[in-house]
Amino acid sequence: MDFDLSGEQTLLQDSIGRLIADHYGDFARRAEYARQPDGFSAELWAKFAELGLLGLPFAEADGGSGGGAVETMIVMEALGRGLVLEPYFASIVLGGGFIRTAGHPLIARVIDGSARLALAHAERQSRYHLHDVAATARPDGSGWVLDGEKSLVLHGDSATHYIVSARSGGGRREAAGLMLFVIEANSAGVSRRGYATQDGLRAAEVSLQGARVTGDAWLGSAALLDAVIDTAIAAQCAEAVGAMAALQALTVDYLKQRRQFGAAIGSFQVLQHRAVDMLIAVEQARSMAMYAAMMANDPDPAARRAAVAAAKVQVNRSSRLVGQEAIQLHGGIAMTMEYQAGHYFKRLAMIETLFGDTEHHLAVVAAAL
Amino acid sequence: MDFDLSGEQTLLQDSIGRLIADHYGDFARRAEYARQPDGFSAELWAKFAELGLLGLPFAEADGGSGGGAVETMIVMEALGRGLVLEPYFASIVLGGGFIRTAGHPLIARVIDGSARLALAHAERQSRYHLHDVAATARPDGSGWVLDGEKSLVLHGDSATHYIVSARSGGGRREAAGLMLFVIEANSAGVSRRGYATQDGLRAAEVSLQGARVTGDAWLGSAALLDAVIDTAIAAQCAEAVGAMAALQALTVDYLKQRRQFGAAIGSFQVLQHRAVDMLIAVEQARSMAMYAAMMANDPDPAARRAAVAAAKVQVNRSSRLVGQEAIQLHGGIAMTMEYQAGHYFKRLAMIETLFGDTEHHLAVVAAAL
Amino acid sequence: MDLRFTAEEIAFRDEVRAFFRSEIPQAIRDKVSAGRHLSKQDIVTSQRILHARGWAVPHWPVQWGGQNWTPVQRYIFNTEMQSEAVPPPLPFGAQMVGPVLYTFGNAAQQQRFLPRIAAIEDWWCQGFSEPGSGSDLASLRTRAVRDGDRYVVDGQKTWTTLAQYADWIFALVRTDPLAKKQEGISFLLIDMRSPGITVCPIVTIDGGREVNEVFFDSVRVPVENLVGQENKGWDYAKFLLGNERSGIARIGVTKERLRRVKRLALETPDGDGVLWDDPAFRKQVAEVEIELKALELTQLRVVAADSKRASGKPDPASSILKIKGSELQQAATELLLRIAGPYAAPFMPEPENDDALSNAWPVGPDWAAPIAPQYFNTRKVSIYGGSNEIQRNIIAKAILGL
Amino acid sequence: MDLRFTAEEIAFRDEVRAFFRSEIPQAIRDKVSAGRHLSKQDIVTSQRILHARGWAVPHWPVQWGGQNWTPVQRYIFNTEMQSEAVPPPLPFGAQMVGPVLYTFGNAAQQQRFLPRIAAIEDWWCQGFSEPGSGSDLASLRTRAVRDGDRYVVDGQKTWTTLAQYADWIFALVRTDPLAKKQEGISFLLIDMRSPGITVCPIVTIDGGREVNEVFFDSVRVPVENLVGQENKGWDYAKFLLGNERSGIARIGVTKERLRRVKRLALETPDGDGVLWDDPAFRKQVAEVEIELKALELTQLRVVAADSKRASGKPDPASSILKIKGSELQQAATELLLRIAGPYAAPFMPEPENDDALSNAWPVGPDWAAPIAPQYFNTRKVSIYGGSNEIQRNIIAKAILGL
Repeated sequence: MDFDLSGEQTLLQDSIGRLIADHYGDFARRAEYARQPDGFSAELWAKFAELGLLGLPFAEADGGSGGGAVETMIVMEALGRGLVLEPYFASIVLGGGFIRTAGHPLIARVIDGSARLALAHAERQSRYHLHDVAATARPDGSGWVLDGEKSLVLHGDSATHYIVSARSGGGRREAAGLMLFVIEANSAGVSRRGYATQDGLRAAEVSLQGARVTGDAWLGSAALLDAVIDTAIAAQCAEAVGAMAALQALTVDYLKQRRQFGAAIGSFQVLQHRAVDMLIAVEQARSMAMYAAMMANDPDPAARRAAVAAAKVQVNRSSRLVGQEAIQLHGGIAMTMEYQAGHYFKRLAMIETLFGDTEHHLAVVAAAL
Repeated sequence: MDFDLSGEQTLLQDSIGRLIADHYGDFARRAEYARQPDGFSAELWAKFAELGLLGLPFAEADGGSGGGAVETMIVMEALGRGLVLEPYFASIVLGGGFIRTAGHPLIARVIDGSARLALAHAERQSRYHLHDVAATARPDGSGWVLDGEKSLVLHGDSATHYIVSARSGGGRREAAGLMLFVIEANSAGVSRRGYATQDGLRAAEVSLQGARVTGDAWLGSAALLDAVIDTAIAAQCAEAVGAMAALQALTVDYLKQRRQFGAAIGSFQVLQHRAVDMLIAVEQARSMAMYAAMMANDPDPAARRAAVAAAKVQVNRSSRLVGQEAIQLHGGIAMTMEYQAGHYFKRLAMIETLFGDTEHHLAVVAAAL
Repeated sequence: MDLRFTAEEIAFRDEVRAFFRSEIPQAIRDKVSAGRHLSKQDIVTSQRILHARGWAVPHWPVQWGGQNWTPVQRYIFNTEMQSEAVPPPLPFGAQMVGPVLYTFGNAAQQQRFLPRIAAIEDWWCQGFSEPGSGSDLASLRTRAVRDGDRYVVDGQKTWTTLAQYADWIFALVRTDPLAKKQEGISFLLIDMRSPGITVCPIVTIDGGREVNEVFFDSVRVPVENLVGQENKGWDYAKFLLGNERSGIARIGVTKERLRRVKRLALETPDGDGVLWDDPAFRKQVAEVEIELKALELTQLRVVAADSKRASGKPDPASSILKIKGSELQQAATELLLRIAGPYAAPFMPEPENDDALSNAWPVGPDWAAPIAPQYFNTRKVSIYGGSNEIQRNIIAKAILGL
Repeated sequence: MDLRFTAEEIAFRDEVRAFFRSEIPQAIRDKVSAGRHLSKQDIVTSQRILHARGWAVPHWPVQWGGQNWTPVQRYIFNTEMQSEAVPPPLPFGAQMVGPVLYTFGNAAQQQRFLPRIAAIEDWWCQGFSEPGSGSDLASLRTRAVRDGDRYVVDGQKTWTTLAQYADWIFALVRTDPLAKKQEGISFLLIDMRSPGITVCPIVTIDGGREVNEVFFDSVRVPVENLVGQENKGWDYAKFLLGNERSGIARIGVTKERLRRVKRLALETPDGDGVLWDDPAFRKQVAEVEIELKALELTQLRVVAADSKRASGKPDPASSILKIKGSELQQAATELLLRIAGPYAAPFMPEPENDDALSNAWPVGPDWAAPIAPQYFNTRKVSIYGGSNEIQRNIIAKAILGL
């Protein structure tokens, strides 16, 4: 057992930390990035590529740096601290997870930043049932024809390629018959409608109508989907920890500065104890984010799933407590768009709903006891 | 809408309040009463009779005073404040509920205190399923033969008569076929084993082996049981409110008296806010105990049940919060047998488990939404 | 003791409810229910309908348009109004400055302002909070210096709700800088069209523009607009803040939200059925329903006790109503958030006019877009009007004697 | 970073676990698991078995019988001990006075006491708390007056665990009544057979007799029994209280209880099946399991950080372990209480000797009787050893800088 980062991991942490501090240290710049055409800073995305961050999870043979779940955790936590808009999670963690295992020729373009992936999987009826897919994949010669309506595609409005789930057989919520394909966003039969999300990021509704792919567009089946989603949840746990740790620190700073009734409000014992409970929530979430990272590649899918679900429950609960208490302890100022606290609160609230809410994952853990 | 007590109700409240203050005001006497043969004060029981309290729920025509759920609430709250050991609840509220509707000849002896009733209903397997009865009632001429093992009979070790549930037909958890009888405790075929309970009260295991009753021992069926249990839950909600209000007041007093770090601990804001949360819990429970009293005789059994279940959920939750926080705010002294706080805590914990725990009643409310 | 409504009270409730349902435009009530922002015109329309029926200011003295209702009737009226998603009469007039004027104002002020408040011919806003004074209101620094028959006001107010529409602001200003905190404060009525007033919006995290900063730069206010005595404004402010607590728990608002929770959960697909089928979900709803029922009765107990109290002194038990009431409003929005699930995420800015709304394309169910903003926005209810921490301080002192 | 145990650590865990299972009598472990009280002999038997293996005081210096384990090994050892329901070596000796003696005691004291502590040839108890001093320990008033080569001790200690068996007590006494609170306190070792000592039981709400009052009436203590310097006792007490926090969260205890929860819920009838079938019940268990897993990792992070810290200064993060650890111990007893349900109620006093136990007739399931007393008793864990309120004060100050 070893909680220390390796030398390389420490370098990674420093480098991503500096990058985020440089670009997001002045919080007002976030709104500027959000107003750019793709909803994030093209310049910063290029920096990500330049520093090799976009190659993190890919094998060295493919031009990546062969990072694992711990490296992803380090990067995601830093992105969470900065409330970063760039599609690292969508393209590298989520999208990358599908082509990484396939050793796909697209990898080089993902690493240099010119290709950006997005997972077009959720559908209107699916809620948190991961295998609830109605979109169809019909064989067509050596390729496939895809039809269906995909919803809530993270960063789907600027992606160059979609990872699409579709069904070649099996019942609506069955694993059997589920297939994953990669398709260019500008293919015939693919259309999208982009929009902003509550946390200032971007998403899209994606429609597939007779969209054709060749046979080598097939990436895998339900087991691949399950594995990538679990690593994605682990990564988002780390992002949430970064965001809530920053929010907790911001709140403690505010308690020290803000004066009422002739004293810093941080001198009031009630607020002290509630700040302590925020800290405890952050530390418990951090422990579980580490646990999720450790278990994200566990060879036993059931153990992996139970561990990731447990982490998600803890992280969600901590997110809600830290988010709500940060607002309450700040008072009115945290309700304003101008101040950073509310944006952390909103981002944490949105992460809570991604890939299953607290009750969903609690049921997973309970069933596995 | 009128929250005021009538003149008679105020008199009742004063009279029971004085009686309890006289006999339980010195807390050490409670332990003396518990050591008496029946586990309570025979002398005080006689006083109850003398003051007419044992006739409260019975019709004036039967020698009672025709009190309703509000009068029962008034008495039970006072008993809760005093942590009273006498079997008012077992004999008058619970037992009395079965013979009251029947206009039974036993009423006169219950009112004068010479007969004491106990409900022998629960069985080892039944947990909180009210109709889960395995004991049998076999027709025998114009009477019945009863067989079965009854458990956790409140005040069953000193009762003169049992109200017994048994099944003449129907499946194990069905309402159909359930029958209620009254039987003398010293009848042939009836035996008992008494014991103390965690809160200092008494109970018994009661065994029925070929015990015979005549036809007029039959009191009613499942609907009667349901109705009496709902009024009993409402009454226990009031008892719990009395206990938790007393415990909350005791805690506030302690906060004012106990000094640490050169100040009354009640000057620490964290303890103040937690005392406030205790108060809020008591007031919310009090409101729901009143609601339960109001609905306990509602003509619609489904509405009655949902209302009583809702009250039980609130009262249980408040009981747990007030009980645990009272211990914590007191510190070590509340962990001692000598000090009163721990006894309130234990009684509240035991009331929580009677006639269904919080989860059980929450499920009832949820199903009725 | 009989906790049931009397036949007369039930008849009153039915009358009020029927009026709300038939007379207040459905489109306005739907916006309230959906958590969308109301336009100025929506609020004016609704209040004028109430005013025509004599119900805009029922709690006022009869001579100024009040109804002489019992506390229980007032409770029923307010709760039904909330429960039927009717926008309440603009509180800054009807609940706040109105009672101050008929209690402490002079006859000229009363005649000039009260009828216009009831009919919402003037739009009022509140000038209490300042950037440096949150929970510590008495530390305010906006000052008014007497200059002949005028006060000259300089300073800044914040969190001023709907100031962008306002004709008038009632403001606490410091008229004696040397007096102790609470003792040098006066209560002024200021025309928002006065030169030197600037209103700047504060955009809140839900994207709404409800609140504002109001700047005063040498604003000249006639001395006739001083309410009561100079330097006694703190008394009037305390009266205002403690006044009319019967709606503070907003029971009706939470009732309405919970009805919506059930309705939406019944139409939200989840597996083979709908979310409402899930016992765990229903238990979460039941928990809020139970606490709400308890709070409703607690509120009625306070209402009943209020009718026997000397007036003017708020019951400290109303702090209990504020704490639990705000927690339950928030809990209901969390249930709505849970129902929306993944469809809480899309951000759909509200169009400026109602016609544009019907042309907007939703992502997911058409009711989902305002859910997250409502959750965000409702965090304020445990902060404003005396934060829940302040309320607990009040209870500890005034009820527990700690 | 690799959060998994290494192969060596796993081998160590297996070795320890196998030893506990095969060597510590099952009857003793069953009593711990069931929440029944241990006899003096049970504790002595168990510690002597550990001592024979060299594991009674593994955290001590090697010269006094320690094992030079890594922090992770110590964590594994403690957690397995708790998880296998092995009674820990008597903490007043092994965890408390032992480390004070090998750190601050003189050679004579070390040679005289340390071997007997490890072998539990002396039974030690702790004399810190007094009736007037709860969280405010330094306000203690028991005084020791120097009289030749003796101290004369007068006063009263309370909450003294298992003093009824004790040969020795280590006590904080005030030797300089004029000094400031913390500065006039000394650390004395007192023979419990000294004339003038009286031990009175305090019966706790679970009916147990675990704690006592200890009265000192002109008790004469040789000056050689002073540890370290006169009036420096507060430093040693702080060292003692902050020492060896790796077991403070009692992860293993809660693990063992949760295994029991599952086992008992699987055999508790509920409707047509058993309680374990109820998804709502399992979710409640899952909630505790998840928090426990989080706390275990938090604890390991503190352990890992500890191994790099300057020794002697406890990590304020250990206050987090105390808070969450005590909450989870309590949560597990609440789950057990829920399983017992109606059968939590019967009170079955524990017989004095083990033979009588087997003759007792249970009411309901035979495991049910100790459940409620354990729930009652476990309320103490958030009070003793520095209440959770004190722990939050520590974190606020030492970690958050508030």
